[in-house]
Amino acid sequence: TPLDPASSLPQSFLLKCLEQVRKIQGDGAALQEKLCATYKLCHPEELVLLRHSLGIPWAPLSSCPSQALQLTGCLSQLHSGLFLYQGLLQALEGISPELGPTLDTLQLDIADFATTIWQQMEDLGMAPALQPTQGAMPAFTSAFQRRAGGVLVASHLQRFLELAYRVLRHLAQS
Amino acid sequence: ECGHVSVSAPIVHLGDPITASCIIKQNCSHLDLEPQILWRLGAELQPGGRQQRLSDGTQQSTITLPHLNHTRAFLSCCLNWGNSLQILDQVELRAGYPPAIPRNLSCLMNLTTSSLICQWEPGPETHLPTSFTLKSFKSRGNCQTQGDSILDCVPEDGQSHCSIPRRHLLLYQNMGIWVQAENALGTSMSPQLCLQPMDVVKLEPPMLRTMDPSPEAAPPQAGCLQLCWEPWQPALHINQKCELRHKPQSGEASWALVGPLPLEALRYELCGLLPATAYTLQIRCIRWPLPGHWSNWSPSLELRTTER
Amino acid sequence: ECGHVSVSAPIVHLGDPITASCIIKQNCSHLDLEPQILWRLGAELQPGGRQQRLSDGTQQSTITLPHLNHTRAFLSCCLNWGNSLQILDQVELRAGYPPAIPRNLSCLMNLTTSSLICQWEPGPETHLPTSFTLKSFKSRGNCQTQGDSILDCVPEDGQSHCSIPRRHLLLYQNMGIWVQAENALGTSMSPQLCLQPMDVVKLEPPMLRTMDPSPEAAPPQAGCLQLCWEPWQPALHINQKCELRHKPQSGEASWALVGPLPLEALRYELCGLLPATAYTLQIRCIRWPLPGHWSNWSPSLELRTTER
Repeated sequence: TPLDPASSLPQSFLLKCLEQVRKIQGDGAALQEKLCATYKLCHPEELVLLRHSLGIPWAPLSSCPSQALQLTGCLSQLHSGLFLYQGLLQALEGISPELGPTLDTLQLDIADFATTIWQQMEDLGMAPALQPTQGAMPAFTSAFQRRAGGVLVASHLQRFLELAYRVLRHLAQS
Repeated sequence: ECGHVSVSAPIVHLGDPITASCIIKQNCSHLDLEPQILWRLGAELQPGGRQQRLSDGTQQSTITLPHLNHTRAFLSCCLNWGNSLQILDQVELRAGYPPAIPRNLSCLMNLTTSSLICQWEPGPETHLPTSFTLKSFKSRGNCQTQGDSILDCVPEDGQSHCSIPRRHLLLYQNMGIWVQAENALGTSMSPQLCLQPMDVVKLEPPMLRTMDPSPEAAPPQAGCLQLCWEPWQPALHINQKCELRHKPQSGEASWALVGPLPLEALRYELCGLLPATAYTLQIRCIRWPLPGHWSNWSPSLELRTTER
Repeated sequence: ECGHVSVSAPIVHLGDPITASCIIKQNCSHLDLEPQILWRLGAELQPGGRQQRLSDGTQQSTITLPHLNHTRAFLSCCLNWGNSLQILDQVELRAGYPPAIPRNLSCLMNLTTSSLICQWEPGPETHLPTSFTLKSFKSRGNCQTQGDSILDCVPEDGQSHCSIPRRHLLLYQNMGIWVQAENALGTSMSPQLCLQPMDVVKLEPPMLRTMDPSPEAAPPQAGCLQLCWEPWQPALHINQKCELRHKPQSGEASWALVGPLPLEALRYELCGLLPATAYTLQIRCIRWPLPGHWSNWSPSLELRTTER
């Protein structure tokens, strides 16, 4: 039975999560701006065909909509999604010297946020026994594919974070 | 080797005694059956050497310096040869103090360099080569249980601060931090801090600005000022509350406080002031509702209220 | 991979033409039998792509940009899909110039850092990553024959000077030195210098001082000045000759030169000057009789001659 979401999550945890989401959204926007300014890769809509061939997955947050929030499932999907994006960003390594530092910051902030979620799940006794393991990642075989992959991963990440932010804000305010 | 000096301990507490002995082998002393061994500390001859002839013909002299008051000195074993003093061997002596407990350890998270910068007071001079190391570990609880340890942070020579780079930090998790000082005479450790880097963020204040006169906006009423402020960019993602302080430029009035105020204001009207008076204004912010430190007060903005 | 771009050469002379071709495999184009391939340079669509269907069903478009005037741009192979432009591949184009011959190579031996510092003018901007390397070799003769080569000296990014440390130098032997500049479009080399480090020592001038009034010394006669100078310490071992210049502080008189003078003067009396006049004095030295460069003139010393 889904736990009553509001009561079981400490307010400080929710406020930290909101702060971390805002930071990662900022990092993601910085990556998108640089990809657009330097490589004129500004619109994910121009890379739909490439996305099919690269096979860049989406991270589901289906347990999180406020009308049917299932806390354990939602936190677990939140953590798995962050874990997926860590892997995708890792696969983009060597994207370009100009973008290296921005990518590093994004990865570190996502890893921090994933740790915050995982520890809260452990504190609530909801955490699975084993940490998730990374599935197969798309193979970016050229500099262009890494940049285009960067645009696609960043846009997926922003949409994922937007959903997460709404859920967390709903929990923080209820 | 003709002569050889050995000491009880080359490094002692300042003022402590030190005992040395010098062996002169027989094959060296063929010059003189009973060579008189002399001791020299720095440039001064030291009386009190007790000399004896060992069974194998070796000459041995032992000396005890009751109080070594030099932080660094060289003790030489010498020999009178003809009418000149001959130095046969020499040992470096050092004296000082064990490191005091480093005090006032404090840390700030610098958002511009994304590093945790800790500083401390090293305590009195030890006169000995003393190494300081900032040690830390990640911790789930309140630092009672030690998680993964973080790479030691070694400050640059003689510095009393060290900077832990972002990649070694978990910004939202507790970490235990302390300073260890070590030299030949001992080791000391500061009390341990337990903090989350994000809770010790060093915020910069917003930038106060006057309002650009614009046709649409109504001019400020008498006794009011119009201003705005822009948040400090690197901390945009951090919820903060701010407070404004103001006082007339002339006279001895103390600061008046206004708050809590939002992190950003595109247009703010401050009223209840004396008309036709020049005011000094400053603003500062603090992370809120999550824990944090107040930023410094911003640079002053000077504004004048209109006539009645 | 759905689409693939290949170019004649990714780096060309600025303004030169560049030809690229894009291949779209059949399995990608299942979306549309005859997909129309479009080219985009930066954000602008480029007309003039010639498209053809190859025997294996692959679509190929070739485009020639007559003049590449961007020093750095991205050429994208795109496809109309539904009503959206789809980017399939992209290649980075760069245009610039081969490196000009580095000019005005000059070297000075710095006695304080004990290193040979060479500088040059890199020439006009090439718009391409261009590496400069200071190359040198030891030589017995006058650098016609190449002896052991000395470690390449690579300047810091964007700098036009490099410093060869003492341990790589034979101070009193000829060495051949030149600068090599290299980028994707070519390599160029400066004319070669042939010098002995000690012959290009950068001397600092002595320090001019007024004489301390002393009972024994006779006061200066009218129209004379008494002064002294101390040599620059790091060059004490170098025989030098010096020269002094002086002129009245006011008026338009030009410098008068006095020399040759010794490297050091504990007491020097300069006569033949106007009485009761304030003079400015400076000194400089040169390695002598061995070759060398003049030092700069020393800071001025201001002195006044006595009344008649």
